Amino acid sequence: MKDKDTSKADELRELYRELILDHARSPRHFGKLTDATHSAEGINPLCGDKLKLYFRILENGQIDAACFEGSGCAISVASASLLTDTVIGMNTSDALDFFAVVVSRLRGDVDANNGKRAAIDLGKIRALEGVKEFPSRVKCASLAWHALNSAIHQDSQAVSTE
Amino acid sequence: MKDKDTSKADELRELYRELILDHARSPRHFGKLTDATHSAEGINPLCGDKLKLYFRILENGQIDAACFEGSGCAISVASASLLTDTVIGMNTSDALDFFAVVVSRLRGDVDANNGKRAAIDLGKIRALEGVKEFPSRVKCASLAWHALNSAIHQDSQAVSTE
Amino acid sequence: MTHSAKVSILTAEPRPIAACRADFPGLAQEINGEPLVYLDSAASSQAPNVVIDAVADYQRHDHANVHRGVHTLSHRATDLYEGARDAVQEFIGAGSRTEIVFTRGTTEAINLVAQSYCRPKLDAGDKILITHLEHHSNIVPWQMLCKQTGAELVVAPIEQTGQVDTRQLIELMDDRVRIVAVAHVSNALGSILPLEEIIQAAHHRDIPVLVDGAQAVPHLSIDVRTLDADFYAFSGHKMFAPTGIGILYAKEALLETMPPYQGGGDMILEVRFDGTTYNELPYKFEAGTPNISGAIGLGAAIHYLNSVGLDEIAAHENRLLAYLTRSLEGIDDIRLIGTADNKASVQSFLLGDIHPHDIGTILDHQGVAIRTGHHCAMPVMDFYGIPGTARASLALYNNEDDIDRLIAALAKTKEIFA
Amino acid sequence: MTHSAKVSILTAEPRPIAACRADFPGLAQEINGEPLVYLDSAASSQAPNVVIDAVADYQRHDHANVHRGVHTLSHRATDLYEGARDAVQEFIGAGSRTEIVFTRGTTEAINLVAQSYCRPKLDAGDKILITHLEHHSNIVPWQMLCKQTGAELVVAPIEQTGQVDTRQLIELMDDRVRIVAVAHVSNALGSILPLEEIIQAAHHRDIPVLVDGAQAVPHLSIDVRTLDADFYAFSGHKMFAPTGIGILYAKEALLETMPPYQGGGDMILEVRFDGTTYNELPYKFEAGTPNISGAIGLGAAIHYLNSVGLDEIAAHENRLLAYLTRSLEGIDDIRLIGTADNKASVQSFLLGDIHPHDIGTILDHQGVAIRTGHHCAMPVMDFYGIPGTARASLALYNNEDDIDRLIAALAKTKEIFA
Ligand SMILES: Cc1ncc(COP(=O)(O)O)c(C=O)c1O
Ligand SMILES: Cc1ncc(COP(=O)(O)O)c(C=O)c1O
Repeated sequence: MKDKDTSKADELRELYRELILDHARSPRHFGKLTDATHSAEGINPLCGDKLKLYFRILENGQIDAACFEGSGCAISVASASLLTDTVIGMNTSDALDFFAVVVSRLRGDVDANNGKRAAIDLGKIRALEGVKEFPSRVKCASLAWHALNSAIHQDSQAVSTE
Repeated sequence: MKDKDTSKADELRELYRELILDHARSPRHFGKLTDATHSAEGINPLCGDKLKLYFRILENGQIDAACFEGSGCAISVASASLLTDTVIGMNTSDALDFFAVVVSRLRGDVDANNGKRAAIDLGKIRALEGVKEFPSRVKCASLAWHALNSAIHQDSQAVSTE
Repeated sequence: MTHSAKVSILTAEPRPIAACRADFPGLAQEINGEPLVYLDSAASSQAPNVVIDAVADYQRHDHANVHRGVHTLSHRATDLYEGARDAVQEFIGAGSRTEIVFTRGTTEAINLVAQSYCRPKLDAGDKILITHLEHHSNIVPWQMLCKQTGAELVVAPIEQTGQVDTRQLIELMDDRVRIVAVAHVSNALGSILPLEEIIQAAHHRDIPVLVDGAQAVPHLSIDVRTLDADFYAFSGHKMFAPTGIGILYAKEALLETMPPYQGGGDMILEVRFDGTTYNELPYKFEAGTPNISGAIGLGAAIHYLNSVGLDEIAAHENRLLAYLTRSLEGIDDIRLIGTADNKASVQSFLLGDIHPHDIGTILDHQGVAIRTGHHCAMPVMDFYGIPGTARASLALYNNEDDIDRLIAALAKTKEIFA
Repeated sequence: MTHSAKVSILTAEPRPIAACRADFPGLAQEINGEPLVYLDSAASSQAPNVVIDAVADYQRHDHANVHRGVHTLSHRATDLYEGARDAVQEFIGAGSRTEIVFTRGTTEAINLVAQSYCRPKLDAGDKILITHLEHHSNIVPWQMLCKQTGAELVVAPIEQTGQVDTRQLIELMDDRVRIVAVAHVSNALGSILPLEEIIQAAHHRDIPVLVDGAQAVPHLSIDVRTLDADFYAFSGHKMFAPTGIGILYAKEALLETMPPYQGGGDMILEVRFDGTTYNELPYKFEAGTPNISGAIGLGAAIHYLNSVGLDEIAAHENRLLAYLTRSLEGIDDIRLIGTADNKASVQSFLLGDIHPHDIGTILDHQGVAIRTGHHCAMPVMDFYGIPGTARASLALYNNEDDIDRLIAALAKTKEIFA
C-alpha cells in the first residue's frame, strides 16, 4: 500500500508542481494590453475557464508583448502565465511551432512532431507535462495555447476546448 | 405434440368461426345510409381498419336502420356486420347497454357488468369471443361498437382504438 | 410479463435503505485505486441491477417495435412500454395516462412546451417568466423562443441564500406573462422552491406554470395534481433509470390545444398528402419509434423507488445532507453556496481560493467523484461572482462514510495547495 | 475502455454469417409454442449479445453524465459516447466527427432538418419535394413545416413496380424547391432509389438533398461523401442497436448555418440573460443529457456489423430475398407489392382477399412474426388502392428455414380462409 500511495501522491505532485502553483498564484503578465494588435479568447465550458490573451505583434512578426486576463483553474492559469513568459520576444512562426509541440506533447503524442519541431526545447513549459496522467486536464493546459494560435491567425471566434 | 397442435388449431378455429368468416365474406347491411341521422367513423391505425357506421334513429330512440362501409380485417368487418344485424330495432339505451357488455366481454372482464347488464344475452355476438385469446385483435372486434357508441352520442371525431 | 412479475417480488419486501447500496453495481468499484465515492447523482445517478436487468431482459426476450405489430413480440413490447407509462402516471399522481408524454429528458420536455404550447400563441412583447436559478435547460429554450417570436424573457431575482425571491417573482406576473417556468429544486444550490405559492399566484392570474422537476423527482414525492402544475418535466437518468428517457407531464386540456412537436410515425391516425389527422394523446407527441428500452428502464426504476419507499429516501437524504453541511462547515476556508432553509440533496461550496476544477481533480484522485464548474447554471455563478463551485450531491445509496471520505479528500486538497 | 477491447477481438475474426443467428438471444425463443421466425426487422431488428452487453456493462461500470465532469467515470462515459460518434463517422464515411449528430432516431433527425435548416429560410410558395413512397416520418414533418411557413409539399409519383419515377422527380426540381427529401430504401416496398442520379440532378440546381436512410443502413454499405448527400438520417434500432438513438449526418457547412434545434445544457458555451453563445458542432445540436447508453449500443452494433462484413451481409440478404420472392410467387393467389428491379430485404404481399391483419394473426399463431398494415406509408397503400399489405423483412440473421416456415404458415392461412 505504501508504494501505491507514494506513486499516487507523486502523480498529484507532478501535476501541481511548485512552478505551476507559483504561476497559478501569481500569474505573470496578468492584465489587459491596451495596444494589443492580436487577441483571442479561450473558453473551457467544462470547468468554466475563460481566458483572454492579448499580443502586440510587430510588423516583422515579432511578439513584442503578451498579457492575459480572465479566470481559470490552476493549470489553465499557470499555462497562460508560462505562455506569456515564453512567447514574448519570439516571432510568430516560432510561436506557432511552439504551440504545435506543446499541444501534442500534452496529449502525449511525442512522435507527432518531427524535423525542426522535434528539436524544440520546451524549457519550463515542461512543468505542464504532469497533465498527461490526468486526461481531463489536458484541455486546461492547452487552452491558452489554442488561444495563442487563433490570435496569431486572427480568428475572431472564441476557442473552446470542448 | 398432437394435443398442443390440436388446442392451438382450436384457438384459431375459435377466432375464425364459420359465422365470423361468413359475415366477413358477405357483410350484412354493407353500404351507405343516405338518410342516416347518426354516423361515426372507427379507425384502427394498427391494421388500417376504417369503418363508417350509419344509423337512422327515430324520435322515440328506436334504431330504425343501420349500415356500414369501409374496409377492415375479417374480425372488424364481421363485428360490424353482426352489430348492424343486432341493433336494428333496438332503442338506443339498450344498444348502449349492449355496447358496454360487448366491449367488456371481449376484453375478458366478465364481472364488469352487473345488474341489468349481466342478464344481457349476446346471442350470435358471442361468436366474437374467440378474440379473447388474441389480445391484439380485441380492438378489431370492438371497433364498430365504439363507433356505435360515439354515433349515438353524436361525437363528431373519429374513434380510434390506439 | 417477466418484468412486472419481478417487480412485484420487490414491492412485497420493502428494503432497508442501508442495504440498497449493494443494488448498484456502479458503486462497487475502485477509482484511482480507492473505493468509489459517488457524490455526483445530481448530474446523473447510478442504476440499480433491477433497472439494468429490466433493460437487458427486454432486449433479449421482448423486443420489437411498439404500436404497430400484430405479432406477439410487438404486443409484448407495447405492453411493457405502456406499462411504464402507467407506472409514471401513478408515480407522479397524474389524472390520466394520456397526460404522460415520453421524451428524451427534461430538456426535450421543456423545448416541447416552448415550441408547441407557447410559440403559436406568443406575440412580440409577451413575456416568459423564469428565475435566476434555472438550469440552462430552463433558460435557453425560452431565449430561443423569444428570438423566434419577439417575446421577452423576464428573470425573477434570487436571494443570497440561493432561494428565489418569491415576492418579486409574483410581482413580476403581469398580464403580458404567458408562462412561468421554474425549477422545483435547484441543481446548483439545492433550494426547494415554494411551488404551491408560486403556482397559486400564477393561476390567480391565469398564467400556466411549467415545473422543471429534474432534481426533485428522485428526492421528493411528487403529486402533480396537488401541486396543480400545468407542465412537469423530468429525466429518467437522475432517478436511477437509463439515459435517453424523460417525461413531460401536461394537463390534458393543454395537450389538447397543442399542435404536435415532431411529425412522423405513430403520431398520426391517417396520412394523406391533402391532410393528415393526428393521433390521440399522448401519441400525438411521440413521433417515431420511441426509446422503448429506456421507458422500460424508467418503469423499473419507479418500481425500485417505490420498493424502497419515497419517504424513507427523503428522510435518509435529509439526514445525510445535514451531516454533509455540518462536516463541510467544519473545514477552515470553506464557503457554502446555497444555504436556503428548504433544500434537497445538493451542497455547493468553495474552498479558499482553490479553483473548483482543481478540487475536482484531486478528489477524483482519491476516488471521490463530485461535479465542479457552473453546473449548467451560469447565471447562478454570475450572481455570486464566481466561476463555478464544487458540488457534492446525494442519492439514496450514499452514506456517512462517503461524506467522511469527501472531507478527508478536501483536507488533502488543502495540503497540496497550502 | 472495456468496450473497445471487446470489440477488437470481434474484428479480428470475421464471423461466418450462418453463425450469426446464435448471437441474437431474441431469436432463440418459442412463440405460441413454435420456434420464433422473426421477419419484422424492417420495423425493428433484434440486438446481438455484444450490443446488449455493451449497454449493460456501461451501465454497470462506466456511467456518469458526459462532457461535464472532471471525475473518472464522467471521463470514461464521455470517451465511450464520443467513441461511438467516431464509429458512426467511419461507418458512413463522413468527413468529420462534427457532422455526426446523435438524435432519437430517423424521425427526430428529419424534424431537426425541417425546423432548423428549412424553417428559417422558407417563404410562402417555396416547395419541399418528396416522393410518393416515403415513410410518414419523411412526410409529416414537411407537412407541418408547410403549415408553419406557407410552403408547398410537392410529391413525385411512383411507378407500378414501386420505384420512384426518377424522370418526373427530376422534372419537379424547379427553382422554388428548397429541399429534396427522399428515402434511400422504401420500407413498404423495398425499392432502392437511384440516389446518385437524384442527388446529382438536385445539386445541379443547387437544391440540397436529405436522405432517409432508415432502411438502407443495415443492408447497404453507405458512403455519404460518395453519395454527396447533404443530410442523411437513420435509426439505431433498425441496425441491431437499441431504441432511442439515431443519427443525423449533415455537411458541416450546412450545420454551421443552422440555428440550434433544442436549447439546454451541453449545447451552449456561455449562457447570459443578455445573450447566449452556442457550442461548437456537433454539440450545438445535442441539447441536454443525451442517450449515452444508446449511443454506446449503436457503436457496438457498428462494430458487430463490421465484424460480420457489410458485403457478406448484403450478399446473404440478396440471396435470401430472391428465395423469399420465388417462394411467395409459388403460392396461388399471391400478389407481390413492390417489384422494383433494385430492391433490398423487404417483400410486401397480399394473399387472395384475406386481410393482411388476419394473415398476421395466423402467422403469429405459427410463430412467424411479420408486419401487416400500412407500414407508416399510407400514401403507398392509397397508390395501390389497398388497405395494407403483409410484409416480410430480412436481416443478416434470417435463413431459408425462416422462409420455408413463412410459406407453410401462409398455406395454413389459406386453409382457414378456404
Ligand atoms: C424508411 C423509414 N423512414 C423513417 C423511419 C422512422 O424511423 P424511426 O421510427 O426510428 O424514427 C422508418 C422506420 O420506422 C423507416 O422505415
Ligand atoms: C434542474 C435541472 N433542469 C434540467 C436538467 C436537464 O436535464 P437533462 O439533461 O436530463 O435533459 C437538469 C440536469 O441536467 C437539471 O438539474
